[in-house]
Amino acid sequence: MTLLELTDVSISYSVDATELHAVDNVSFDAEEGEIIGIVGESGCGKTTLAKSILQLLPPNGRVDQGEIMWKGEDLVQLSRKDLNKSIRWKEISWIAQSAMNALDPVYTIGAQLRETLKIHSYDEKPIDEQVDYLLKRVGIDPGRKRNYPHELSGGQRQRVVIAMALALDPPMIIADEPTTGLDVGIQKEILDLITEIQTNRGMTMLLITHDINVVAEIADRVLVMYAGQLIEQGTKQEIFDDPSHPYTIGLQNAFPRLGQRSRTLVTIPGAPPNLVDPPSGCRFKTRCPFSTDECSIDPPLETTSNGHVAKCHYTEKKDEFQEMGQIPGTWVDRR
Amino acid sequence: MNQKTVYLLKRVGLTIFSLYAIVTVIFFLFRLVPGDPTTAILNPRMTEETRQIILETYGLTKPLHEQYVIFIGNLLTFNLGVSYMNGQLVSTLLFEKTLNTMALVMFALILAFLLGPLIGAYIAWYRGSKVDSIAIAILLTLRGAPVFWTGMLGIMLFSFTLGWLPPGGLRSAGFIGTQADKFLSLDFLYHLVLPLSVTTAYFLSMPAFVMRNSMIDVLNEEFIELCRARGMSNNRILYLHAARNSLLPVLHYSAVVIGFGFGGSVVIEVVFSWPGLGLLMFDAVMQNDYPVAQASFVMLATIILALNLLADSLSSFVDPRAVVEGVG
Amino acid sequence: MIPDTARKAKETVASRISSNQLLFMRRTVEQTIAIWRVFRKDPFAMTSILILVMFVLIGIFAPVITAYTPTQTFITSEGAEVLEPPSLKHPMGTNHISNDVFTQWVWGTRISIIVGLVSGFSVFVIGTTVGLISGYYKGNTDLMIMRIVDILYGIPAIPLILVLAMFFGNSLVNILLAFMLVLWRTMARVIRSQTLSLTERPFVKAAKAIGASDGRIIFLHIAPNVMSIALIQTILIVSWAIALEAAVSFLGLGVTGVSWGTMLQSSFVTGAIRTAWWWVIPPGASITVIVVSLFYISRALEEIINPEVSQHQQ
Amino acid sequence: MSSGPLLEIRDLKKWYPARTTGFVEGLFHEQKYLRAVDGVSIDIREGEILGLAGQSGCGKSTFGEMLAMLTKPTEGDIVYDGQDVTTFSKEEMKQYKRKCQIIFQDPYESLNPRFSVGRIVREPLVIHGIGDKEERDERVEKALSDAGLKPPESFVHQLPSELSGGQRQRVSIARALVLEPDFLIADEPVSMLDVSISTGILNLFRTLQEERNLTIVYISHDLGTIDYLTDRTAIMYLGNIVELGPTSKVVDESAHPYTDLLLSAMPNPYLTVEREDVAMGDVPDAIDLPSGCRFRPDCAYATEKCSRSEPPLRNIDAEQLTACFYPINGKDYPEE
Repeated sequence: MTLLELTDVSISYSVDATELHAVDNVSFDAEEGEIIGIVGESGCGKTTLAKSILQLLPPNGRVDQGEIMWKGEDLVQLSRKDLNKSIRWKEISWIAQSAMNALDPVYTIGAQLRETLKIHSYDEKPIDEQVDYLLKRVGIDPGRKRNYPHELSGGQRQRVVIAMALALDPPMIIADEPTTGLDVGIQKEILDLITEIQTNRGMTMLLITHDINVVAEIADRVLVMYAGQLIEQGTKQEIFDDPSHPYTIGLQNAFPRLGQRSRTLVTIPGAPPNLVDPPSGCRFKTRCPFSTDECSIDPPLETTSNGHVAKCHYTEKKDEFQEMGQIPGTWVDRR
Repeated sequence: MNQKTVYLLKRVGLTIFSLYAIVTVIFFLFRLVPGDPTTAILNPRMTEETRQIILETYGLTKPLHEQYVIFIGNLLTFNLGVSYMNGQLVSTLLFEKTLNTMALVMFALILAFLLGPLIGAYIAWYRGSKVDSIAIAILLTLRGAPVFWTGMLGIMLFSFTLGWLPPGGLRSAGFIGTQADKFLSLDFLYHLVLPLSVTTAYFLSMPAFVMRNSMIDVLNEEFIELCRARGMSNNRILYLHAARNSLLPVLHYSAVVIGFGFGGSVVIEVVFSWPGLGLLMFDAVMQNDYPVAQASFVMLATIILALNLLADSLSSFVDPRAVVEGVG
Repeated sequence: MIPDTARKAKETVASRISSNQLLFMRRTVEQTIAIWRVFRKDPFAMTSILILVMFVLIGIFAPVITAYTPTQTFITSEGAEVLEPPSLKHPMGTNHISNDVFTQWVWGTRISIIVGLVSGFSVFVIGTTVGLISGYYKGNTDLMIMRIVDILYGIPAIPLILVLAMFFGNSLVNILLAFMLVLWRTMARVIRSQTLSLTERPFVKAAKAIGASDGRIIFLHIAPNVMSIALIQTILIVSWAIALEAAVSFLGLGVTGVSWGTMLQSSFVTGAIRTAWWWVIPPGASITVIVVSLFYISRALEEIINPEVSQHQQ
Repeated sequence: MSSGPLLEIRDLKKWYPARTTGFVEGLFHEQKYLRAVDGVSIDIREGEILGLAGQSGCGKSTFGEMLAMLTKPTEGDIVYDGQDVTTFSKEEMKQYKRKCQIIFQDPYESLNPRFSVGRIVREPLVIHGIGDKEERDERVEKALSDAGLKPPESFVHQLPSELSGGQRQRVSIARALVLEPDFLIADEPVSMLDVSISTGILNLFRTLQEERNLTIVYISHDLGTIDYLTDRTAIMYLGNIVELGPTSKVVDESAHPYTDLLLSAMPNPYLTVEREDVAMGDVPDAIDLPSGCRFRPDCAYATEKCSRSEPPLRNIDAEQLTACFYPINGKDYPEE
């Protein structure tokens, strides 16, 4: 059953007099029990897209067009009251990025967990019992519920944030860069915790990250975003072993791989386009080594194999691209 | 000893040290005045009998360091000498006047620190809107206008033109009543209304602005977004989370407001002829009554330091992180 | 290097230098435009600037604006024109000894502006230097300075000035000295906390790593980044100094000669506030207007440094 | 340059007084110390890229800052060109700082926001009084283009706020190159950059080492970039080096259990070496250290001997050293 379905969603921010088009008609859906990895570099719009689902956009941001259907109901049209009452945290919860200040510094972690349960009048179990259960569930000694956030380490704080996301056992969790900024040892712990929770609760999860290794490790399906557009979508296996969009290929050849020292890493020349007035046609054309005149026409989302989709005119030449993409020389700045 | 008590002990130690330093400064100030120190103390108009008391209590003829020891001894035993003006014991004078000042300035400070943050939180939520700009204009004007001038305008309007309120003083002439009655009687409230509202209006804007600014910073924090994601209503976010986090800067800033408050009490009490410490000090300075001037100055400084200490210890309860930041 | 290529290389480098000055001017022009755009967008700040300019002009051209002198008395056949309401001859009426209130008001502007600017500038210099040094050289110097600031915070402003005036008399110099002593504490504390955070920033560490001397780091790296905060604090100090001068002269210990404070003092002492509103309102109103204008300007400058998220939440 | 190593570091220590709760307590209990760097000895060879890896809190950054004499070591000596840098006078220190440069992690914070790029890169020349105005401008432009900012004149007049993260990091590199140093300390230079930009910086380090024989100390928690860029690597744990050797050996035939744990913790889809999935937590703080080997509490192979004495850093083959009695890659010199 499809839980979430986004069609042609476009989002923009109004900064002073200018309009920044952060997301440009993105469509994807999420099946029950799936982990979807949304990967992309800074400024590609992945967090904005995720925030629009729970309508957490800042005051100067708004969804220009498109629908965000959750179990048949369009969240964009919902009033704030209904969102608070029935959707936020009950249906979809959120794991924040920086563990450092995702928790309110002047309340104990126990109080914040209790508050979350109380707002949604949780009554399946006595609230205190559920708080202890949640903390044990993420590997934190319930005795610590009287501690303040600044008395916990980064890793422990992130576990509390995960416990909070589990509080009402929602069908979907959005995790926005859950491991960024954490030490490598704790990153592994948090990823193991997330996968373990997902597997035995069958939860759908949206994982937002810039690190393709993290996505490769735990995601089922992968969405690659660049300059506000969804440029490639497919299963993890398709995206990593058989990428077709040049940007995905370039990204993969830029990531170091342990033990493969001889392979020189690739640098994608230039910089992402300015999204105040985005270029016409393919937004990667100025940086793509394989771009031709045809690329100035906006490429459609072409499907290469079942469900594996890429926004490029030349998806059929992907094998050639993959071959050439590994040679750093192809990526030399042709300006 | 957990960290919080240690933090408080350090703050108490520092406050006592500051007070000691101020007292020493005052001592030297009064002694090292240009010209012969004794003439500065022995005011010519004085009766012979008060002169003897002063010579004996201060031991002015002794060398400086001995005078200093006597001076500190006197201070600690509340033996503050005798007023030139009316020969009364300074300590009794001081006690009574301090109560009057506290009744006015302390009351105004409490009101300001209750109303101010509420107003600040409200306009922070509606920043950038019309409400915000009007409120800022009013607050700035209240803060900008010299408090004695607003006092004068208040007297002109409410006493002389409308005749509703008395132009000054603590109670009507001929009022008799016990010590407690003094502060609880209707007559006292009748006299208190105008000075209190003027003083509160003057103090109000500082906590209001600090609250507004720190609220705006806090509302941009990550955990506020997580509160919204958890489905909290605006009011719950505003008052339970944003406001609570903004109290620390307000308390930290209180040291400035308290200093201003008691410093300003001089002009406030002069305008409303309110018989408090400020007026006492003013009269003492006018008539070169050094013991009274010296004692009231030290008393004011003590009150300010004590209140700063109170604000500091409060801040460690309001915000658990305050202790971690340590002293200084 | 073959001679002509060397010459060509030199020439391009030289031409580029002149463009350096061009670039510098372009950037300063850009910055002033940015500041102007913020001020123009904020009507309150704009009017505040106009008001301040007006008062400064009044202060400078006082003798031209009023024909009379502040202490000139007007005695006519039927007796002195005492406590007269505003009339053509006396736009702001007269006071209890028939001086022209308007003239006193105009001359009073000078004192306030002088006191404000002098205290503002001196506190700026003292407070910033102390703040920079105690923020940069942590350890004992910082501890000592901060203890002194704590002590100063314990001393109320007006009572201290009263005591100083009692001993050293109330000449303009004494008043200014007392103001400086009382007002530098907030500046020092603000600059110190700013300096503390800047010294931890990597670009200061980098300068140290290259071998820059402490002096160079303080005055070339930290000070420029502190100036904007110092400017805002100075504006607030000017407004406090003006208000403080009015209060002190209201208590009769102010500057000799006529100032807004002394006008209010004499109107209060003579009980004229029962009737002579024209004598009481102008001086107090002008102090308020100047202080409020200074506040608005400091708020506008602060907006430039860290723009508030001005949209209000839905 | 002398044939010996560029830098010999002997038993370098940096201890910070642990925050005792109060002045009163400080008198009674003996002063506890946070041993950020606790006796590190290593030779840095000329022209090599030495990796310094470990979790946050293992002391790698403190070690880097001590090399650049930004932090005064508590103990130990740094021998450079035959002299111990820790005993240098102010003037000698200034000369040393010409030879040794450091780059920091945060591209947004390591450049003075009010200086133009040209002025930032020119400052080292001004501080050390090198060349006249003409020569300085030329050297600035050369340094900018060496750092990959081409054409340099289009960058000279820009402010840091007008540049991207990658470009700013290149300005820091240019500032480090302008004095033509002997060695460069890079403290997490790419961890805040997007991957596609950071590879450019890593490749730049490689070309700088090849073209100028520049020695680079590359500090990072990301073993992927360490493995890609460095010739030799030192793995640090709680202030000490637990393993040192050619990067290929340290990664493929790790000797110390902690190195193996660190490598297995990295999310790595292209597993070349099968690693057993082991849980791993925070690094304990370096105040109350366990007796014997520091890694003992978390080590799966710990024996009774490990808790008695602290294993010294010793050779287990010509190039590889480890501080463990039971190297897990089976190699071992007989007890000398």
